[in-house]
Amino acid sequence: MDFRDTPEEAAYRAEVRTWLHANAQPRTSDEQRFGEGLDDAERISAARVWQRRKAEAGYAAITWPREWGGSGGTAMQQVIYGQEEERFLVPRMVFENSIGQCLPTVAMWAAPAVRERHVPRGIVGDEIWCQLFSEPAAGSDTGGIRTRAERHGDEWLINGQKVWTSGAHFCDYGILLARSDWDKPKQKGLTMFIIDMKAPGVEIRPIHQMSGDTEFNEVFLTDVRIPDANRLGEVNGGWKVMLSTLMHERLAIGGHLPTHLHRNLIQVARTARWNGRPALDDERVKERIANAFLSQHGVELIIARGLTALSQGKEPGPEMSILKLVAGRGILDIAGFALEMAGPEGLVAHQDLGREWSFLQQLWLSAPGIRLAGGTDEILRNVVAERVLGLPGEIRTDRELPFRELER
Amino acid sequence: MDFRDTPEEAAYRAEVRTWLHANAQPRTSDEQRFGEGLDDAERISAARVWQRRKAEAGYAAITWPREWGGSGGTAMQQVIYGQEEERFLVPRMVFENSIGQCLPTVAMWAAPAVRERHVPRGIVGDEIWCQLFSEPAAGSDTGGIRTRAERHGDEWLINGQKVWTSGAHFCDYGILLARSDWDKPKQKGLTMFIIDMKAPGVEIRPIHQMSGDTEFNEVFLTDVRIPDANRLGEVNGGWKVMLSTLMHERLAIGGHLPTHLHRNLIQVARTARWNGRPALDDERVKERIANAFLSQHGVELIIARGLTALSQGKEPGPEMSILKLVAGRGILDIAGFALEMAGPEGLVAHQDLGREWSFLQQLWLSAPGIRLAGGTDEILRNVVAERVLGLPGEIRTDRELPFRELER
Amino acid sequence: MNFDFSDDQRLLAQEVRRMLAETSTSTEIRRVLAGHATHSADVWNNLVGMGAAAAAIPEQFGGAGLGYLELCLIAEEAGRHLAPVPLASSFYLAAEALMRSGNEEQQQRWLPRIAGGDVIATAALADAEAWSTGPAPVFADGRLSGRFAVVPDAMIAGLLVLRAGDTLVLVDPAAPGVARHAIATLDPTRPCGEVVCTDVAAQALCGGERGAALCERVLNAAAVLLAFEQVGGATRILEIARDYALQRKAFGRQIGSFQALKHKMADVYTANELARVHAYYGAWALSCDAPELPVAAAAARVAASVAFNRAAEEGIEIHGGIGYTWEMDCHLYMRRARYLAQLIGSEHAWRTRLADALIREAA
Amino acid sequence: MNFDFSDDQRLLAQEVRRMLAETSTSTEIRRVLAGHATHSADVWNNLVGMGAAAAAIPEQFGGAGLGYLELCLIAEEAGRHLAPVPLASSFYLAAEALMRSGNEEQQQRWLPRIAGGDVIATAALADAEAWSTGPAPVFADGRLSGRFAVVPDAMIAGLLVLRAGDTLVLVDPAAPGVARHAIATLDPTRPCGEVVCTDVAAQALCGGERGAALCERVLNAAAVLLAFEQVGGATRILEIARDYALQRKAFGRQIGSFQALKHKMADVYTANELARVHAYYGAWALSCDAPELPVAAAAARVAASVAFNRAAEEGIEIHGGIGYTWEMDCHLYMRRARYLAQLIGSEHAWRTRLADALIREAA
Repeated sequence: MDFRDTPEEAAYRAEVRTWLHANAQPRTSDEQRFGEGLDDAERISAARVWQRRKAEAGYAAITWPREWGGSGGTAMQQVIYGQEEERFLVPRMVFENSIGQCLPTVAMWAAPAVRERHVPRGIVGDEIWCQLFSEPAAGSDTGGIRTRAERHGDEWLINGQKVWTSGAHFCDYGILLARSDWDKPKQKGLTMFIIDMKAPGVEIRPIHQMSGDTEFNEVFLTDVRIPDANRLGEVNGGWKVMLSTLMHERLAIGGHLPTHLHRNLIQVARTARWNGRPALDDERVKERIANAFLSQHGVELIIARGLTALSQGKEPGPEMSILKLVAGRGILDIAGFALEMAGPEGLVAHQDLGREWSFLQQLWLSAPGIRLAGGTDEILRNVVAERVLGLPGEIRTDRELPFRELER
Repeated sequence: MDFRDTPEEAAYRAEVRTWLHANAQPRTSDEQRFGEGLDDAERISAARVWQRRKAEAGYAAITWPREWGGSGGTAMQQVIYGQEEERFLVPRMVFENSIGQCLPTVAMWAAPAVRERHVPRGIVGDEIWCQLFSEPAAGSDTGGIRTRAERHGDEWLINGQKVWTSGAHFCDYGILLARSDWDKPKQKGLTMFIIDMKAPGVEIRPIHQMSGDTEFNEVFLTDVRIPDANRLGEVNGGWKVMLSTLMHERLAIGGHLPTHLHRNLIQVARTARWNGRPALDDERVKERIANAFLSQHGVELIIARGLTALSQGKEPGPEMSILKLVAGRGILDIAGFALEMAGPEGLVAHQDLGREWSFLQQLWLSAPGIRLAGGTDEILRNVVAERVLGLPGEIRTDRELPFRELER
Repeated sequence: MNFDFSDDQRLLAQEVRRMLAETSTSTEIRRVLAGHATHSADVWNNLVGMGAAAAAIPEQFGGAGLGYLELCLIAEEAGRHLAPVPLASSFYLAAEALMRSGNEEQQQRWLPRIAGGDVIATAALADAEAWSTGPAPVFADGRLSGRFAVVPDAMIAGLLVLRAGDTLVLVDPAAPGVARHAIATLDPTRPCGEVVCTDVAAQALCGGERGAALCERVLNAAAVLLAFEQVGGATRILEIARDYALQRKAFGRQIGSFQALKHKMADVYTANELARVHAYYGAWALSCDAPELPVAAAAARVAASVAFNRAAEEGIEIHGGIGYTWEMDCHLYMRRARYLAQLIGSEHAWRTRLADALIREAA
Repeated sequence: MNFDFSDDQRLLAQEVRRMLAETSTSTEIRRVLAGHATHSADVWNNLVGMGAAAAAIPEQFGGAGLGYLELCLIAEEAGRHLAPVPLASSFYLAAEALMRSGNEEQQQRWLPRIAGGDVIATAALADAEAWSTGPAPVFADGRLSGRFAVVPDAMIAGLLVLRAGDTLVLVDPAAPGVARHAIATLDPTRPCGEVVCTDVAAQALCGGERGAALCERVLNAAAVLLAFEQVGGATRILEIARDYALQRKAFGRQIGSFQALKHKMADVYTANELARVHAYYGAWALSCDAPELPVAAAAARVAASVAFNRAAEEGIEIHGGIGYTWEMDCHLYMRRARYLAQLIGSEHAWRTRLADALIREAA
């Protein structure tokens, strides 16, 4: 057991760090984010530039095999790069779906020509990808997809609506799951496609979240044409393709949870008095600081277990589902407590009390979303119960019936 | 809205108090209990004496109608009597099942002669009753009862096993639910009987609880004969009879939860230092004291709501199920915290640290049982969800099949 | 023992509910949310016009002269419908302070105008010591100086009741030396302002020893009334979530048939009812000025803050993704829950008050 | 990054598990529970004989010279099987104190006898100031006076390590002035005694400034090792409950198919795994004497105490009524959880240590 870098890891880290110092500015505080003051188009454009620079240096797709244009590196190298990159003021997240899920799916399932067309451009930042799975009636139950894919010769005609499409408004392509056969049971009539997000019939509307953010979109699809060559996997074999995509998602998740929550809490409490004493002397405050650390460092350690599995050539299993359970609830509790400490002043938004406050407030507003995105707490508990603990699945009445007969 | 006694209630309370002072010793502390130092037989005998004295004074069955031999009083009077009696060193609990559930069931469902035979003797303490519903395979799912009742002319032959029979070893009679028809669905083949606990074939073994207590028993029934005259309600109509019994139980529950938990916590913390300061200055300790009060006074107020309903001539509804949810969890948390505060010393049993400690420790040991007895937390949450909030019932596959076909 | 409201009181509440259902609509609330209004004039005029807002103000001062029990039920309805009006500022806080401590002249001058809705008053009474990063306000020789970071409805108030130490003072917001500016908060449907007083002429509501007791009394009353708003809001968001869970399907079933959601809602219900009984007890203590009021008010505030925050959080979780969108009302409940829970000091400050009272009592 | 134990380490743990599964049976544990034995001699002899108990004691002192990682895994197995033996007393605490601070002569005298099982040693190291109702023990001029209320395995110990202030001292339990008597605790499977010293000759393990640091170090090591016992116990009781839920039927279904129980077990699993990763991190910090040890040990202790207490409580709840009977083993886990969680100071004392360390670190 060794948390420190192996000599190889240390060497890689040093190399990464040198490269980052030569190519980017270090962040000066935990809360500082790239792109403050830039508009959307400027941020995307900066992200494309940064992606190309990473690609040229071999950091764009570290773990991908060389035949896909990756660096053939280890998962650990990917993590080391991520840890180091986080200290710099560079665009992040924009290519996360592209590199993390969409392009690996394309690389695995597309015909060679299609793969050659897209994968190299994705890596260098020329094409950005999004994922179109969720629908208004297919959230936790992805099998409920109603977007219709009808085959007309060598083309498919797509009609329907997707939701929660991250970054749809700046993406060039997407992977789309649609229902190709309504007479098959729900999970057996789906097909996966590559969709051109600029194609006629694709209409994108931002979703206004309660946090004020609009990172997600609704995507309305009206008679969108997709050549059959852009199908991924077999007709009606989309469920299997989707599972492979989500497998990649699982590996990626958790990387963007805040790693310094207990420090924020300490920072906020350090300058204040609570009930006539320094706030940091109050045992309730200390209790929450300790709890914040337990959740947050726990999340890091769970990730470390997953990475250890990876580096041993295993796949992290369904037990990684506990990550988001710990993080989501932790964030809600910790951010909520931070606001509460200050009483009425905790209500003030975007205030003079400093970046820590603003950060904690935004966190409080995003916490309900964190508990939902990528699987609700309830879905994750089912995964743990069934796939880790071996308890029986939910009683299902919808699995074998033709989809069109399922009552809405 | 008025928490104080009405003039009538105040008058009743004064009368009760006068009578109690004339007939019993006041308790000198919250933790003092009747019968310390007495053996089982002595306690039961004292309870019979006390029951007779109450009966003579009209306090044995306050709310029962006069035709059953009760005092025809109000639920509020019953509560007032209970509140006052609690301050005195007298036997309690022994007749709880008799008066609270069994005899009302007998009074409602038995033939007149049987009722005349038993009800008056029950009130004056000559007969003590218990309830025989639960079985090893019929806990939360009472419908799973497998004790067999076979009719032979004017008699029934009973074979099977009951568990969790409170006080079976000192009871004279019981009400027994048994399966009289194995070809009917599970809830439709049950019949209720009066059983003589001293009859041949009744074997009673105490259940050793984790708390060290043995208030409950297993009851083994081998060819026990019950005359048909001792049947309660119709053949195969036992489910309905049982529901009427449980209705009475619901009204009785909650009366025996500790009402001074936060004071115990305060008492324990008052003399000690924690981390170099008086324990009562620690905000964590204060937080738990406040939480203890919220649970415990909350429980009292929920009961007050139930009583208000009663006194308005309504029946307290399924919303009273939250009582035990609040109390069970509260007790476990509060008693656990009390033990934790003292670190290693919190482990010492029956110790010099005083009655408060011993009380809190016993409470900690009983808390898991409180969460189970009279419906597990999970069953109670289902009741709230379905009967209060109107959410759908669980998917059932066992309701319509003949009982003998249900897989074990 | 009669731990319930009377039929007449329930009837009044029903009328208010009917009015609020018609006027305090999502559309109306969102006008304030978007900054197009400081409050809903319709709702406000109705609440004042019905005599509901001034239920606890005696008739001699232009109120309805009903009592606190009535006002509690009205507060529950206001909370239920997220009424975007200065009910707490003007009535639970400012009028309360005037009734409890103002002299005859102050009362005659202000209470009728508050009761009639001619003046919106507000107050900032949370103990500055509870959480402080700056100096506490000072009142001496009839002059007040200090910063009040979060004053509800400050921008529309015609009268300010402010706290300096244990003294409550009346300040005319138009007086020289008063600077106000609007601030953004987590609940834009209830606008707040910052008030900075620099050597401002102010009138003490009462001085000396009585001041501390007065502050306590006003805060305790407000705690009970806000608890009713919280119980109303918590009850409503649970109903909304329940209705959604009955209608929404996944995996071929109503999502409300999944035991995880059933039990989640049962737990929310349990917390709500715990808050409700503590609020009722607070109402009783308030209505008869019982010595139990400090304990009852603190218990009501803590239980209700916990319940509404939780009900609102789980309301979103039960809805799933759509519950997290701006268009759905779930977040309005989550914001209001937070606003109500922190306005007069957080549950933690009040838990300390509760414990201190219990420890004193057990001595 | 290699956040896992090695194959060799796992192999050792498997051997220990096999041995414990055969010897540390419910019957054997209940012999101690019933007071028929002070500990299981079989289990103890095996653990010592295999070299497992002395895994972290260097070979020069008669130990196996393996290391802390090995001892951690052995502790997990001991916790899993509720091993009724003085492993913590003799090895996590007493031997640890000797190794970290004894002089050569003390180490040579005691460590081989502890490692070989000839002497069972014990220690009482919890900070007397954490929770105190009486005077703290005093050590001066080679004499110790004071009361040690809860000393694990005190009645069978041939060597006592006791704490007076920040000094650890060695006491011969047979020395004049030492009075011991057995006490009943919530976990009778791990007997404890009270030790009262009246002017007893005692040897300092180390004095002065180093004392405080030493106490910390020994407590931190014990916290990590106990956390492994807790994780082992928590994991096992969850398995037992899961197995029961798969086998028991109600309402025509396995009770483990009800979502309420599924999610309860998922939550227990989550808490257990959180404890596990913190324990692993503690093991790493202990094994390489990392500066992170104080934070890691405190985090492991808090997370593991929370997890085992909760897993044991819910283990009973999942079983229903039968889980509450003396005959079922559920309560043995609940008792052991409590014992382990309080032995060297409760989760609350350790949470304070954790927060203090984090606050210092963030300064």
